[in-house]
Amino acid sequence: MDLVPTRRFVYSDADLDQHEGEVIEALKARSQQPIPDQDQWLSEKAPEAGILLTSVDKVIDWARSNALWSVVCFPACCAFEFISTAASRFDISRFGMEIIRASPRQADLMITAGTLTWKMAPNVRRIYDQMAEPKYVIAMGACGISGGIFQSSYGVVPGYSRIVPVDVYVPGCPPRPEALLYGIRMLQDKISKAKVFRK
Amino acid sequence: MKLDYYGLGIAKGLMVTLKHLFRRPVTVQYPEQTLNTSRRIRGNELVWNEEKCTGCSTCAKACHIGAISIVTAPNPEGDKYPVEKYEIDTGYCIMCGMCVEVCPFEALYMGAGYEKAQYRRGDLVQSKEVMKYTSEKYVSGYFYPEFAAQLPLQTLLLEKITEEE
Amino acid sequence: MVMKTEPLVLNIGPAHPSTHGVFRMRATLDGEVIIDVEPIFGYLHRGIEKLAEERTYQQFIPLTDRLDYVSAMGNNMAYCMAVEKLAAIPVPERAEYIRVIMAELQRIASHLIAVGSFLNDCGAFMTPILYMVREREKIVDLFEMVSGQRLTYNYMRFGGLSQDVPDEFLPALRKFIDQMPRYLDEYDQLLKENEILLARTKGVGILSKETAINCSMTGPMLRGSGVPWDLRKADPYSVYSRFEFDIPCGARGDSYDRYRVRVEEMRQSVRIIRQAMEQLPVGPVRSKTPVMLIRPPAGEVYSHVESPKGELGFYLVSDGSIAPYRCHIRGPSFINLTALREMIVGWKVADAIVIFGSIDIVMGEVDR
Amino acid sequence: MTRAISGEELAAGLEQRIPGSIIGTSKESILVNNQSLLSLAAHLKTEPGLEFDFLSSITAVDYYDYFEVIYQLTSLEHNHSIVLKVRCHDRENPAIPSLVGLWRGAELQEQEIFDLMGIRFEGHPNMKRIVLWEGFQGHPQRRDFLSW
Repeated sequence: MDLVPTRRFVYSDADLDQHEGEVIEALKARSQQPIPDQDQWLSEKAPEAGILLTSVDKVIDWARSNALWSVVCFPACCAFEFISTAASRFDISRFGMEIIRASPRQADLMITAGTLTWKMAPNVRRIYDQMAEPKYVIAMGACGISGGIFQSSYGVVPGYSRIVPVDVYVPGCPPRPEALLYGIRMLQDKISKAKVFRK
Repeated sequence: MKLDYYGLGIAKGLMVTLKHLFRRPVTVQYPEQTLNTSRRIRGNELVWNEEKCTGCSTCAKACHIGAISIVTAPNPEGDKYPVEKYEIDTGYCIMCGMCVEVCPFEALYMGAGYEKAQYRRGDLVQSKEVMKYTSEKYVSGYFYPEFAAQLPLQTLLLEKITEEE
Repeated sequence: MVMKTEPLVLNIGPAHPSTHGVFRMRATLDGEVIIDVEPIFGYLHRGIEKLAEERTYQQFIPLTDRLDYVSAMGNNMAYCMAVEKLAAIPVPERAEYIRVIMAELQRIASHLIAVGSFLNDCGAFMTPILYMVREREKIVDLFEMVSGQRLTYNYMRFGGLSQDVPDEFLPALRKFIDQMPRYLDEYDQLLKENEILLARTKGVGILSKETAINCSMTGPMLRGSGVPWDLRKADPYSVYSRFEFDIPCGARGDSYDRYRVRVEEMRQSVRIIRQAMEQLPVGPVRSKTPVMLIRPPAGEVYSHVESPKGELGFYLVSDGSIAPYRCHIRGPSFINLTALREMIVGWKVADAIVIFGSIDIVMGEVDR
Repeated sequence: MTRAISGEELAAGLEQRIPGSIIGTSKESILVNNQSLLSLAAHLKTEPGLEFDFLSSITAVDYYDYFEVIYQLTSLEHNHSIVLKVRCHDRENPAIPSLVGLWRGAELQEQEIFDLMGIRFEGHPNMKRIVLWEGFQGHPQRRDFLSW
């Protein structure tokens, strides 16, 4: 008996490129407005809750904020400041986040180190979607916040907030490692204020 | 047979590791200790001298991305425009220092602060009240050697590791 | 019985830890052997060449920092040299020497990252790069001292430098170049005869001399294949003709040779810096050029320098206005990828990562 | 020091070998006829004494009336260089012969020019968009492209 390969799931390169282009255009059309910051609750007064729930909240928040594992999402220049932060001089592992995960399933923090282009945007969105809840995003550097100097370019997404919701904005181009660490500590503060059990 | 080489590579590697055990640590315990930054640091803020500024907008023209927005009122007599609004969006600013370099009246300086992270995008815009120059403000010596001379020397990894704040 | 297999298409990247940024390879595998590979770029295409047309000549300097962000000083220098050639701006002697010192320091920093991440790809996960980044921090400290930023320096201007180096710079630099050869020796001791490294890199990814020249490879890639072509010697720019240094060359053109060339180049850079410090004259560091706007005469110019990755060229067309009419950047990392297929085809996936690491690309320059 | 061969000097010799190939010359460059680009480039590559074995860069410039493609050639052997220029007047469907057969280094650069400037290189093995995605409207390096 001859086995004839059906080639049902084998696509030509042209098909793949075509599909990629369609995905990019669709995402571009969808994300013309930035996603609003989801932190109105930060300024709100804490709702009343029982002692039990409050202490459980505290424990969970403590655990979450002290083991932030970052996912690999380093498109451009800021990656080198991130490497400096992770290396021995500024040593990110003092904050319980020395593990930089290549797999988004094992990570809960995305540090967006670098310019995002429309071609890369679907991949970043997919990485974000694959991350396990609860997940956080730090927009690092001017390109991550608003597109920076490249915001007028034809290929650049003006800020990660078009694609993913951002928790903390760290300005700088690139931010110093201390500035990034400060941003990470701000995120930890934010997490420790969060109410896990909300009405 | 390469018996005489057996394990020599590992021993060599471990020797290097062993040497490092006796070296000084390089880590900065950041929130408790801070490094002295460069005297010319370009931090994430600008410092604006209201007395010297004439509202000529040279800084806004030099900016690539229009991060500086400036609104002045007309002033028929005198050679200064009163500045009504002076804002910088640090979300756009790349700290290239061009605005400081071109200011003809020496009214704009780089700031030295870098801990400027925010929860909200809108908070990144610095108004003129925040940027106003006072003599207590820690101003960087970028293009201003007279400021640089007053600042502490930069901590180098080459020399000493960290300095207590 | 003859087993027949269908080729499998494996997509590597763009978000993959060993692709050094957002590079993507579409590899076709036969079993575990790569039979075809197609590089796909553009995940960091920011349109820098187009942005140059919307900016004045001065305002483009910060953008060059973000091209090859591991060697920002070298890019600054290349662009400033191109504009100086176009507009015939003189550069004071002291500025030239400081430029050379900065470019060579940057070469060391860039090669440290290249070697560190190459070893990372070879399987020594994180350990070598931690050492290399620590040495790089010392250079970054020096750059911060002169320019105020850690990664994007924006230090050079047309007709010299933005500011003279501070007084404390030269003693610190002397201390650094006294230390650096010791550290290089230490890494050599650790890695030069390391059996695992030799097994993974010797004879892997051979690029012959003829292919290297035909594929327009430059920098350590070309020299690793045994062609002693270095623009600092072949077409001396700035004040490089006044220094003595050697061009390290490989013999076989494999990944190990390219790694060795980079390590040897770091030693030569230390040698150049030492000579430049001895000869450093006093004087102004910036000739009389306008701070804001220059209007070069209409014309075109191609100027190239030897960046850590290879020949970095700027092709500028001026129409006499304040902004370039056209700015083309010959990015060495981009063109060095031409020979990727030659080198990778026939090797296994694990070797492909090593070979790819030995090319040393920076995506900011590949896509621009 | 790399010696930049004067365009006039070189063109005189070339005109005898391949008649009608040179349209114009300047101090640094020679402007080549579209049709004879391939034969002239092959001649430059192989002729003893010239041997331009290294193609360092290819650029295209949009001058509204025509596109100009610029080849920077270097000889590693003799350490001299020359600039070749080719013009292409058709704005709707510009095409130029590809030099990939002679210098493999042209492959990615020609592809990039096709993507960003819209000039088709005939004979190129893989003429498709390289840095932008399929379906992108326009060619951004052209002067009349507006990004917003």
